[in-house]
Amino acid sequence: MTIETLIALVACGLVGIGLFGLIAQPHPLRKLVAFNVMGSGVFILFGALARRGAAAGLPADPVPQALLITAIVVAFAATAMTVALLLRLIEATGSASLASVPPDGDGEAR
Amino acid sequence: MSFVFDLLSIAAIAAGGLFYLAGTVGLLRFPDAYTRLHALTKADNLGLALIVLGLLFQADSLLAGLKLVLIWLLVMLSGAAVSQLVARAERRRESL
Amino acid sequence: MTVVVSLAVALLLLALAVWTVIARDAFPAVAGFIAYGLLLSLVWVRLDGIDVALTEAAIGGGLTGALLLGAVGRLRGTEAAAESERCGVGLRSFAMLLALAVTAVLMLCVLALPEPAPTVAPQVVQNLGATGVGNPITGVLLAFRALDTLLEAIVLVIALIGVWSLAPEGAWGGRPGLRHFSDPDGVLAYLARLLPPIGIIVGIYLFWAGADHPGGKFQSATILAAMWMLVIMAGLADSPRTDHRGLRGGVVAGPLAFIAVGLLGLASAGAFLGYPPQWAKPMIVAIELALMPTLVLVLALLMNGTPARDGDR
Amino acid sequence: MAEFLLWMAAFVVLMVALGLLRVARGPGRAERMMAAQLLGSGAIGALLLIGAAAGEPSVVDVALTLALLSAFAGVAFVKFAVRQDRQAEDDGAGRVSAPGRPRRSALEREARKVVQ
Repeated sequence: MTIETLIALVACGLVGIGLFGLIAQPHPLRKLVAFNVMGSGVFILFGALARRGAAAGLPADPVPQALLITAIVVAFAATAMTVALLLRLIEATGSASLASVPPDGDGEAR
Repeated sequence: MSFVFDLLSIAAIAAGGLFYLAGTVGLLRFPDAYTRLHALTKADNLGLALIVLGLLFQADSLLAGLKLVLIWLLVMLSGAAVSQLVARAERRRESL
Repeated sequence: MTVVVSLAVALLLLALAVWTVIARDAFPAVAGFIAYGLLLSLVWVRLDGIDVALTEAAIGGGLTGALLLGAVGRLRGTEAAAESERCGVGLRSFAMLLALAVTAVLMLCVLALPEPAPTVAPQVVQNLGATGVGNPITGVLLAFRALDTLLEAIVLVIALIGVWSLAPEGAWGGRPGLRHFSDPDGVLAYLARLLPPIGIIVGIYLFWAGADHPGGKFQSATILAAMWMLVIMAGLADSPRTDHRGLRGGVVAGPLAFIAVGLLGLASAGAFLGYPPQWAKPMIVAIELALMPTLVLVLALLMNGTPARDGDR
Repeated sequence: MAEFLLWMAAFVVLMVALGLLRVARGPGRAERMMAAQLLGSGAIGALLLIGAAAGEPSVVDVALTLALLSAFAGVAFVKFAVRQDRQAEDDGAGRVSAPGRPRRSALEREARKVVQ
């Protein structure tokens, strides 16, 4: 098995682990961390595909790699935005609960 | 000549690996935070220092060598500062 | 042999990911995530993506970690409350099954990938000469797929506006977060005085190297933003007022200059973001230079968060 | 030579992995703060070795970036821990009056964040 196939398979595992955490963890911050794990799994999978595209003397296909750099920076921006939302939610309601307000629902988490 | 350099590299890097080993053993076996911190800084400073020293024998330009030394100095600096802060935080926590 | 290293890294990565997801408290989970981010840069090196490894080392290991730690510090006991919302065994096993199914399908797809793999690397190499840059990734970012980079810069600015818009009544335009204080003769202040000059030199070096070797504006901007944050965290400087005109100008200057260069291309080369021959490299450098302050400002301000106090005017 | 370097890189990664066990077990925050330190120096060492083995000089730049940013992450860890302690102390002060409590230290001032 080549290195990129090995790493690609690991990346699939990371996506699964992140997905599990995203659903099973109740706290929004934990969901955010899990989502980041999932996202990095997707990035690594994409990076492994880029490595498979090695040609013309380059060790990997540069187009997906360039997109990955963009993706990592955007993922940071999205994480920062989510953290800001979460902190504001805690400040405004004193809780980090994502459950709907009692009159609308029966406290079902997301 | 390059054979001698290779030997020196291997000796230094292997010694560096030993310090990483010692640091990890200390981290796992020592009884409290301060002694663990002591073990950790050995891995940081000496382990990395010996690896950098070993790689210096393989460096092919002055700039590459300087960068290696700079990395080591940076890790030393942050290691020294952060372990001081960790130890103080721990001491303060204990005195509460 | 090289497989052993990859295998060691891969197993450690999986273990850290599991720890991050199942740890009981938020702090160990975030600590695990920072470790995970540091390790990811090793993976990128194994995948021959040095440029990506640089970005990951700077953002995944540093900025995201510090951002999440800051958030954990402000959860104020909401964790215990969330514990009561922990979903039941049914949902947990459903999540487990779903995760396993997704992983299995992805793995099957990986194993069924076409041989030989599709690639555009030859086209990039063929046309790289026309851009005048030596690093193919910089070429892709600023010439072949420059539109992506432009949109990314705009997305960053929009994210920042989003973070600012969450400001409570009366704090709009004020300073974000809390004022940090530290002993001016303490260790932290010492580190925050010593490290930034080195960081600035390394940042500029990476920026300069980015034209021909791995590196570039994103990595460089992240380092510079981290150094600025270090100074703020050590209490040597306050976070900036978000209604400062120069600051706001700097935030939008990069995308505006990018668009201006694009329109110039429309006039001179007949396509938006097209570069006339011979002018490609100067125009690319101009975009990079203009984007640099924007990226530093936006990344640092995103770290700082929502304006929360009016500060001293 | 390259072979040896890669084995050493694997060894360093293994050592860091074992060290992380301590981090996972705790018991205190100090152990977890050491994580940033241990991982930083371990990842930097492994990166340098892998880079030298692959003959890829740019990997040194990644290690350099990591050195700077792990220092930053380390500071974030410490600030976090000190702040938590201060919160805990404030909570404690609200409930019990503790006459024998130590006076506020310089470090505490270091950690203090005040809303102006």
